[in-house]
Amino acid sequence: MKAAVLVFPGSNREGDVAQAIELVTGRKPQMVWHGDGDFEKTDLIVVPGGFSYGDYLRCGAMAALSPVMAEVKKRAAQGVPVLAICNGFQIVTEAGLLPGTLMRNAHLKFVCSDVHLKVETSQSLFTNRYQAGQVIRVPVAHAEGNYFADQDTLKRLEDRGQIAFRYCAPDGTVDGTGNPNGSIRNIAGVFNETKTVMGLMPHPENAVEPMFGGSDGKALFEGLVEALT
Amino acid sequence: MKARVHVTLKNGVLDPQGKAIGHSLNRLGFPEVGDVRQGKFIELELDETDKAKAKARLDEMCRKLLANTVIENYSIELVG
Amino acid sequence: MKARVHVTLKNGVLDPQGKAIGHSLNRLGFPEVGDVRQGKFIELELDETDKAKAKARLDEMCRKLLANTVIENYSIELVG
Amino acid sequence: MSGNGVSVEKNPPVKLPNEPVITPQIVAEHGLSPEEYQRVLAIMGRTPTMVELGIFSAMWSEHCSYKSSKVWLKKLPTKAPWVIQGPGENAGVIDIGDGQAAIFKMESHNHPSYIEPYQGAATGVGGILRDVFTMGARPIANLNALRFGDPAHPKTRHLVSGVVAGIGGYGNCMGIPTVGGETNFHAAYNGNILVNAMTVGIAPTDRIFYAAAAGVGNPLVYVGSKTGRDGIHGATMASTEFSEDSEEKRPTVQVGDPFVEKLLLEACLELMATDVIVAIQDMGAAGLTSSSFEMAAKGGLGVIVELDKVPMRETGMNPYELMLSESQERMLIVLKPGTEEQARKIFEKWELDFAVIGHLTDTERMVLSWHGDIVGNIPIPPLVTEAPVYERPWTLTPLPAVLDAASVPVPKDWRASLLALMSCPDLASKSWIWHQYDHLIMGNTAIRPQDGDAALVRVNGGHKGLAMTSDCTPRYVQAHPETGGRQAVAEAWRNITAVGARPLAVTDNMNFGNPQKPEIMGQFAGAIMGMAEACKVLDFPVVSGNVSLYNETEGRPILPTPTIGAVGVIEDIAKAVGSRLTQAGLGIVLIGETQGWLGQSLYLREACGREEGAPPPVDLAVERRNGDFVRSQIALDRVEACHDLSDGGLLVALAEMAIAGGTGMEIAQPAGNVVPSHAFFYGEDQGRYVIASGSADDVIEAAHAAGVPAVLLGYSGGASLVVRDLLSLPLSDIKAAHEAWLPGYMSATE
Ligand SMILES: Nc1ncnc2c1ncn2[C@@H]1O[C@H](COP(=O)(O)OP(=O)(O)O)[C@@H](O)[C@H]1O
Ligand SMILES: [Mg+2]
Repeated sequence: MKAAVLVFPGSNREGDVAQAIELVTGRKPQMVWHGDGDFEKTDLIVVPGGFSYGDYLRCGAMAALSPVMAEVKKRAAQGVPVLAICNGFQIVTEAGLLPGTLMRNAHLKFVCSDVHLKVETSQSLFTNRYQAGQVIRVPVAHAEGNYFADQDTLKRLEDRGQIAFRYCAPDGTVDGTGNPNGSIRNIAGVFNETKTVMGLMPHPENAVEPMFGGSDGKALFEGLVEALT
Repeated sequence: MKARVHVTLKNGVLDPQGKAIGHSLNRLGFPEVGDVRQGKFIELELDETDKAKAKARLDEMCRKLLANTVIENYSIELVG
Repeated sequence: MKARVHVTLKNGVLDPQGKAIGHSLNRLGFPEVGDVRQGKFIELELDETDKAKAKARLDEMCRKLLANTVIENYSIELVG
Repeated sequence: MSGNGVSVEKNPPVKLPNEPVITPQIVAEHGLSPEEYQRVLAIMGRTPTMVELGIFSAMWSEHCSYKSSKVWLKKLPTKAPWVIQGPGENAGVIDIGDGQAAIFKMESHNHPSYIEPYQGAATGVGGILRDVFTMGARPIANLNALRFGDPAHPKTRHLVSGVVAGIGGYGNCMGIPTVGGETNFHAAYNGNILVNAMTVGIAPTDRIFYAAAAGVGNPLVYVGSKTGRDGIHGATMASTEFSEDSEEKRPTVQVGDPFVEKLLLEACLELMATDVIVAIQDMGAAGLTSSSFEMAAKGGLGVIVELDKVPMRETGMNPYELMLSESQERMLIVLKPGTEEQARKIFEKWELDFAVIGHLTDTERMVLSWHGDIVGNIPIPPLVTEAPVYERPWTLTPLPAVLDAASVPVPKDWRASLLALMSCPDLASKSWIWHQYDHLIMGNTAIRPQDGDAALVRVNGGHKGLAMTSDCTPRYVQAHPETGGRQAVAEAWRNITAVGARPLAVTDNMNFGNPQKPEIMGQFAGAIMGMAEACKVLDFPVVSGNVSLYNETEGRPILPTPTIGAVGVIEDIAKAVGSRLTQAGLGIVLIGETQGWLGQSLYLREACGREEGAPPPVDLAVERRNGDFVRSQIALDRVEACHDLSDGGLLVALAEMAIAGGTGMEIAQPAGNVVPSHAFFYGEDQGRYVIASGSADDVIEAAHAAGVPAVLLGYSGGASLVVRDLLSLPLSDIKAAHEAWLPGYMSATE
């Protein structure tokens, strides 16, 4: 699997995701600078976490207008898979690749913590190594992860199976207790209609080694490798 | 020329900051405070003398960057 | 009664957000944009009919919570 | 401008329009005593200009000159075979093997954080990060040591919330994990909180960058953010007569821009990978003044600074303001000649300002020019050699009488006493704080906050780990500074040891009151003596540090707080242990001797409302012997969990281990042990650890062979903490009490 990881001024988890990809594929991904609208063809595009442009104005707003994102939109339309994590999720919603938006956490504070996620479907490139209903533990680290969409959008997302992950309690119960940010309907990650673009707030790339935060995130990358090679 | 832009959340869009502010004010001894909404206020210096042109350009800036029109409204004011 | 509060950075205080916005606008094809400053705009519903009283209370709210008077100025407007 | 400044040297500076006449009042407002001003006149041979006066004032301030502390700091041991760079550079550097160096330092931002907690703390983090990456290191972790006033004080909540948000806001955006720290509350900090921030970075040993300038004619380059009127201190009044725009006549708080600092970090590291840098220095306190001055002084050279070339954020700025501004996110670099364009390209790629603002000369003078006029001209060596150094009078704090355990009441209700301790502000969980810090970014955090005595971070690309901690017990230092100084170092050493790592070196942050009072100077002297002795015996040199004096309000000083930051190394990170008790059936072994020391203990303060007695003595030989033993047992894989005993004593440590790992235990005071039970369980004797082991017998046998006291207390298991004859408490109750205090406090009003 050939992967490209985008780098914006202020990105800071690009190294973490590159490390995770290398761990799983044995191969370093290509790092693509935000001004590069013409990067090499790859099997997967990753929009990483961080504080692109300092998260000033609105998280992801300035990065969404970069030359590289114009190219990502084109390729996503052609079906190239896009994995957008945390700030990446914010960037792709700003760019219109995914519906909804990520508001300030309800408690207004940054939160870095392990959370539990319920896998909503195994029917996607990103989640094929998980079982629907499975509970995994991965960390979050963000101040704006409070997913919001209007009722029509939410209905559409749910009807079409576009919810990827929901926050839950360790036993899998989906209620407010496991929700770290006030996200509507406990949504932690969503797909586009074709399930080739996935955005999520949690960091599977920081859960790929047992000694360093657990390894429940590894299957996401392994599943991608399986689907894309 | 100077411009002032207000960006506010559309009705019906959740405003966690506004809500938290309202809540804090109530607790700090301001029970008279009801709904609170927080928006952005952006002041720009423009190297442009034609008002109509400035307005059109600002409108474009708002749509492109300053506001996310899926969830936000904006208004533009020209000063001096 | 409704109130509108503007909170802005004092002159001379660095405004990282404003700077980044100005920079972005320039890059996006708006070279006419010079200095940009970002502030907050807060709208509050008040259960109070006396204007003078409302103003005094709002002033207190600003000093206590809404503005950080070490680096920010605020202004209060009453509407309706 | 002439090439080497020889001709300009003789020209008297030009007066600027509106330049005020220097009066005794202006001198005083610059913090210079009349004698110090006489020295200025002697060095200059004439009346200085305002900008020159400002430079003397900044360079001779306590902050930059260490005039009260210098004579004492010299007593700290700073050498060891693994020390590459001790105090004197931007940060300390130690060799951690495999061609890698750890670069680290701690620094205070106390006063700014009290004035504006968010920005004060944020810029504190920004400053310490720059100190570390200036030397070529990529920062891999941050820590922060915080002291706040009484929780009941009306300002405390606001300060906690702002400081924590500011530290998180800066570190999170930079993408550096904040992995540890400490947080205490005491009324003595009501008017003077302490915010001490520490950064640890890694660099190849053959690519470390220093501040000493070299090469006459080499260009002096300014990079980073533009200069504004931020933080021009006591100098407010000077700007009053001086500035053109009357609106600007107020002190300004420095605002940090972590986004720009992130770009600056990446740009500097990119530049450092090329071969163009001669010297580099961040602009911290006293900004352009101290950075240009130090670079030239260290290199034995002179410098010409063309101030009108400095990138400016505001209009109407004058030389005085430019030299004294403390705008953040700026660096000064001496480049190899002819490499300016190569360097410029890198900074432009990262969208940062880049300007050649002068060059080095052989005159040993600092010459300032402003639109072609010379506005300042100072000889550099005398400003350093003639800088005031004070041997301030000092009186040592006498050792208080030892408190007899028999005079301290036994708890009426053991459960209530333990819950009270576990939920008191100093011992309550600080998870409300560290959950606001990204402690996981970079994917190398092996021991997170609260999971071990030291944080443990993997060094990229290998199996090696760095253990780091920050420690100080101010109430001990207050009671007896020598003992307290010794204890702070010993506890840091112990915390590194408790995760299995080898302690290597120390950075310190000396926070004290007004040094002009003999008793405060005595606290400083005592603490240094204790620290020096501990560092010597434990082979734990001090490689960097910071001093913050005058932390007092209306004559009320803070508790003397010599914060110790420490770093250690473990070759194989998989061998490290945390303090969480996660398995049943393990033997719980107490290492070290327990006499039952209740003087200055938290039990005495929290349960009995008394702050008295002598603090627990620290026997450094015993400390070393016990620690070396514990480390050896961890290396032998005999230890599943380990926790040092400190605040709150044995029972608190056991409760912490149990709730962190979700496994209870049943223990008892060993038969025949005659220490009164409250002193046994709550005493704060030093040099002790608790370990959980699957081979407790082997551990105890080995301990006895090594002459180390070790005794089996009981076994892990169940969901309660059970102490025979004394208490049985469900872990859920302890955890609830421990976790609830800080969030509850922070969400309450009034
Ligand atoms: N301000 C802080 N920032 C980050 N971590 C903190 C802070 N305060 C406390 N902690 C963490 O909480 C835990 C308990 O702190 P403390 O009681 O001081 O530990 P110890 O007594 O073992 O040195 C430690 O892991 C420490 O790193
Ligand atoms: Mg400890």
